[in-house]
Order: sequence, then C-alpha cells, then structure tokens
Amino acid sequence: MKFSILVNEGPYTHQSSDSALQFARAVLDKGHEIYRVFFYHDGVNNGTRLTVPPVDDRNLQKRWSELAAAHALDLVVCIAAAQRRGVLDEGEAKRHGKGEGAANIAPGFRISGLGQLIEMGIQSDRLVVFGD
Amino acid sequence: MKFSILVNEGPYTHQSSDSALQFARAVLDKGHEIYRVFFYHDGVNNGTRLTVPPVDDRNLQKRWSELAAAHALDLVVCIAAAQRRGVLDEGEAKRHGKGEGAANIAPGFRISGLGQLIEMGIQSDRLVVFGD
Amino acid sequence: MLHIVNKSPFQTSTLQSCLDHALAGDAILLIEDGVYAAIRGSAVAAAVTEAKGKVTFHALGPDIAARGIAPEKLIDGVTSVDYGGFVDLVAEHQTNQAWL
Amino acid sequence: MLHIVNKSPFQTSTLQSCLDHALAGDAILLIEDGVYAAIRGSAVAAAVTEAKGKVTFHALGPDIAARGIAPEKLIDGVTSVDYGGFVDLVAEHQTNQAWL
Amino acid sequence: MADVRRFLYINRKAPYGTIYALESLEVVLIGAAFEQDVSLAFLDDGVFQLAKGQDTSGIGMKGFSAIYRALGDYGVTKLYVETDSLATRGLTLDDLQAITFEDENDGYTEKPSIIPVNKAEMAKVMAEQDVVLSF
Amino acid sequence: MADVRRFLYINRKAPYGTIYALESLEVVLIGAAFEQDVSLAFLDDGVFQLAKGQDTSGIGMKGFSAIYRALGDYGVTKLYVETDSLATRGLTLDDLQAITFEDENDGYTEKPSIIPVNKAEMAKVMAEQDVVLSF
Repeated sequence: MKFSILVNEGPYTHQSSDSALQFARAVLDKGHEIYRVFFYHDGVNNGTRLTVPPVDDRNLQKRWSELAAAHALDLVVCIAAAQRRGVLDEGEAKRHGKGEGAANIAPGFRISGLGQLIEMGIQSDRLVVFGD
Repeated sequence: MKFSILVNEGPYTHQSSDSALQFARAVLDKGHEIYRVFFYHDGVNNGTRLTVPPVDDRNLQKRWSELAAAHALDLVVCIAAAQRRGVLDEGEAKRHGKGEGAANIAPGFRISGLGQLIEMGIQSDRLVVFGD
Repeated sequence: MLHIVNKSPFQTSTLQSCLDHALAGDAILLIEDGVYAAIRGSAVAAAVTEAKGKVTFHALGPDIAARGIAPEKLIDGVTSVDYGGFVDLVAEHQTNQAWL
Repeated sequence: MLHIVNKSPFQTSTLQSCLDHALAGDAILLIEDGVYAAIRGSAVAAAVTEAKGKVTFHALGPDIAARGIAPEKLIDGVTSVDYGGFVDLVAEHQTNQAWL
Repeated sequence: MADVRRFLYINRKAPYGTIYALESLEVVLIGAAFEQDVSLAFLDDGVFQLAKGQDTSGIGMKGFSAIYRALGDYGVTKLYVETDSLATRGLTLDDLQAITFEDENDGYTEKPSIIPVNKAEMAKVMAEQDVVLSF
Repeated sequence: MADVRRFLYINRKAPYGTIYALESLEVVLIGAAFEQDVSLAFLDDGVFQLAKGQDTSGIGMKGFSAIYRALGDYGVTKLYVETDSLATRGLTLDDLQAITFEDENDGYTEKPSIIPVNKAEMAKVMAEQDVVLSF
C-alpha cells in the first residue's frame, strides 16, 4: 500500500516529528511504500542542517536524512512555510541575498510547493497527519 | 520600572512573539525600561536572519532587530534551545563545523546561557511570559 | 496577582484552572485566543460572570477587535484595555503569572 | 474511519469532540498525550467506557510506557498496539482523521 | 477526471492565536487548482475563523478573513459550519460573514457557500471523505 | 543574600508530548546555582511529569524522569503537587516516584521533596511568589 505522511510541527518541541518517524519506519517494516513525507508549518524546521542537539539526545534531522537515504524517501519541505521560518536551499538563499553558505536545508530534503501535498493526497492510498 | 520579557514561541506559528513585541513597545512608550528580552524554546527562532515572510506580511525578526537598535535592547537567545533548533552565531557555527557563512543569528540578538533568564528574574521589577 | 490567560476556554481547560486558583482581589487579563472567554452568552460565560464577584476581568482590546467580537458582545464588567493598559496592569500587580 | 487523538483529554476538548463525531463502528487510536485518556478511574474514564459500545479504542503502547502508565491502569477493552499495529489500523480503514 | 477524490479540510482552531487557520487556507487555495471534490469543515474553535468584522490593525498582524470570501472564485463552495459549535461560543450564523459563489450550473446565480450542519450531520460529512487534512 | 527572591516554576504540561517539561527542568537546574528561594508547582497535566515507571525506549526519545530525583542535590527541595489534579487523572501519590533530599539543617536526614497540596493550598503557594515562570 502507498502511504504518505504530513508533519506539521518542528523537531523536539512537539512529539509529532518523533511519532511520524517511528510510524514511517513501521510502514516500511510492514512492506508498504512511502510515496512522500511533506513538512508543513513548523514542520519545515525538521529540515535544517544547523541543529546541534545535546550529544546524549536524538538528532531528528539526521534520523530523517538517514531514513530517506536508506529507502529513497521523498522528503519535501513546503517553500512558503520554509521561507516564513528561515529554511532555505541554495537557490532560495541566493535569491534572497542571504550570503554565501547560508543555505541550511539538510541532506535528503528538498524544497517545493504545496501542490506536492495535494498531489500526495491524490496519489497515496493513505495519508496520515502528525501535528499539534 | 524595570521590565523583562520571556518569549517561548517562534515567529508566525503562535501569536506570542507578536504579543511580546507589542507589549515591549508599550512598555517603552510608558517610559519604563526593558532590562532584557529572553527567547527560549521555539522562541529562539525569532532570532534567525534567514526568514523571508511574504512581502505583504510583517517581518518579525526585523521588527525585533529594529526595536533593539532603537532602544538598545538586550535580546538574548538561549544557547541550549538554539542549538536544538538550529540557530547559531559565528562561533557556534564554526565550533560545530557548519561551514563558512552558516551563522544565522539576526542583528541585535546574542546567544547566551539560561543564567541570563534567571538573572533577569532577579534584576527586573516585572517579568512577563509569552508562550503557547 | 495578575493572571494572564491566552487560551480559548472552549479548546483548553486553562481558564478554568486559572479561575480555580485565583484569589479574591486578583485580576485576570485575557489576551490572544483567551479573549473568547469574554463573549456574552457562551458556554463559559456563566463561569466568568460568577467569578466577577471575586476577581476583576480585563481583555486586550486589539485581540478582541482582531477576532471580530463586537463591543456589545462582551460580558458586562469585562474591561477592555490596550497594550498600554496591559503594561499598567503588570506594573500595578507585584506578581503576574502566565497560564500557558 | 480511524480517528487519531494525540491530546490529553484533561487539557483540551479534542477527545470529547472526536467522541461527539465518531460513528458506530469507527476506531479511535490514542497516541502521544492522547493515551492519558486510557487511564482507569480518571475524570474522563466514564466517557471512554461509555463510548466503547459504539467505537473501538486503541492506544499506542510505546506512548503508554513512556508516560509510566502501568498496563493494569488501562481501561478494560482499550487495546495496546505498537507502531506496526498503528500502520495496520491505518491500512484497515479507508480514511483516517487526525484530531489536532 | 478518473481520479477525483473527496478532500476535507478540518478547521478546529481559531485564527491569529496560531497560524494554522491561515496556512490551512493557503493549502486550500493551491489545492483548488487540482480539480478535486473539496469541502471545508468548521467546527469547535474553527468557527471563529468566519466571524465577521475582524480588524487586526491593533495586533500588527495581517488579517485574512477576506480570503474566505474569495474561495468561491476558486471553485471552493462547500463550507460546512457546525451550529452546535457556534452556540457553545455564543454565536449564531448572523455573526459570520456572508460567503457566496456564483453557480456556473445555474446561470451564475449567487448562492451561499456556508452550509450549516449540526454535529450528527458534520459527522456524516467527515465519514464521506477520501482524504482528511487537519492542521 | 539581600536579593533572594521567591521563584516558582509552574508545571502544567505532560512530559514527552511537548518539550516544555524538559526545558523547564533545564532552567531549574541552571537556576539552582543562583541561590534563590525556589519552588516547583505541579498541577493539571504537570503532575504526569512525576509519574513513576516512565520508559521511553519505545518512542525514541530520551527519558528524563530521573532528573527530578536529582533536584535535591541541587538544593531544589520544594515540589508542590496538587492532589486534586492527581485525582482527576486517576492517580494517587503512590503513582509518583519518590523524590527526596538530605536536609543539611537536620543532620542530612532524608526527607520527601514532594509536598501534596490541594487546590486552595496551591493557590496560596502561587500567591506568595516574586517571580512566576511558566513554559
């Protein structure tokens, strides 16, 4: 079965991202497919490479990036929500004059439009929302 | 009278930052002093220079930076909370190997420890908390 | 003590908890979604009206206007204040507590 | 329909709203702070027990354990599932709805 | 049109206190281009989103209540509003702004987009969907 | 010691669902170095923070309930717990972990840090403070 996941909250502050990650792993363990994971609202903050959690704590961005690498997941960060909250890829950082090296999108995440959220609602058998 | 303000939530997602800003302006208008504004939890996200809100919307980071510049406010971002969420100054960005130009702390904000929060509780006549 | 409530009383139990812990003579300031508690005729209006005998109620005018609550929809005795009035309330009370 | 509730029933009215809108035969899955609704003897236990005649209740075991709720404290008839069971519940129901 | 799905956007949160109402609306506007069968549900504090007379000038935030009135132009014409939720909050349908659309199947007659429903009817609306999005 | 203030940390949120409980605790630990008069209030869902037997291995998050037991070593010895909040949640004091401190003014006798209070007593605790921090 084709699953998609919507993550509405950032890492650490709410459990949403942790729950979504555990759910994603279980979906894959059960032999299902993950069509896409979409990050909206503060959820876009899961995709910043600048987080430095305490050494004895989990690194949620890395967990997402690693899961994406291992299973060729499509992790999409909403562009409008990301701009509001300061998550930019190289093109965005350049366009908005944020300076060389300012792009903070993490490996395995890509920035795209809200259409990707609607599309995953159309293309997936199941869509599960994690939020506050 | 000496006021201090604690902001627990990031920009846009909750009204807290807007309310705190309006409150800070009113404190100054009334002739009081602002000892410090401390940003904790997701509140640290008020201090990223990478946000690009829609052109017809307010830019909260700029509003804070401008208020700080106009009134010599002390805007302090909690270092532990900021590391968890990916807000870094140049020293932090370098120490954690995030690459040249990655520092995203906005003008007028500084990163420091939680002791600054306790200290403002001791030194201020009034402390007001804005959060979720 | 000044109690500051920023949550809708229909969504969370925060206002009720505040009312349960406010002492006679305390003031309660409703801000953000908390101002919805000031609407006349709602399911929580009776609790607010009853508490008025013990505490004073204030609500942030700009938040009321933002939410489209007409002045005539406010419960009698709830005082509307602007941000300057918010500052005054904080200054007048030695301690304040945000009910987050 | 599978309803997913992640809020404490003591803090917000979310579970009550979900119960008010669930149809006979629906399933409710409690996750995150939502699992507190499964504690026996609480102020919301009666509402959960009553709803059991209409809907089935499931609660995420890892969230129950994280919060220190002992298995014997769970209301009878609330099924504990792991993340795999969560996936199965979603798969078994054509639609699901998160009560955020 | 083989793949038309019934999308329901759940609105249970008040505007301005948090951004969910606004960002939900942004999804609805983008989603309108996908020619799906779209409905919006307003219940619990979500009914406050439709209150008339919203004036955000004093809080320094952009108001967005006018966008709801533009939904008809995007082909989003089914706004289910729960009357029980209104009553709990001391509101009636008269406290909501008028939202209409021009029915292209009926000579572009102007018709109301707001569909008042009680709790039981709202439950049925929810049960009839393919994709339920909540924010 | 001219400037000793009464600090009260309000805990009204459950652990793990959100980070507030943990990050509040981090403030308490740092604040302990400042030699103020520190109290913690646990009411509403905050009482869940002290539940015994918390095992977070299944949710991929770090548990932090042990930190409460270390508070005594930091000189934080007044944990007011509202019994009405416990009862509403189907809990009793027995469902909480034991938290103690060694009283240096009483030959380092081990004493309980948890002070059960009812609603009215909690209201009085709140009223006696200089600085009230909530997260």
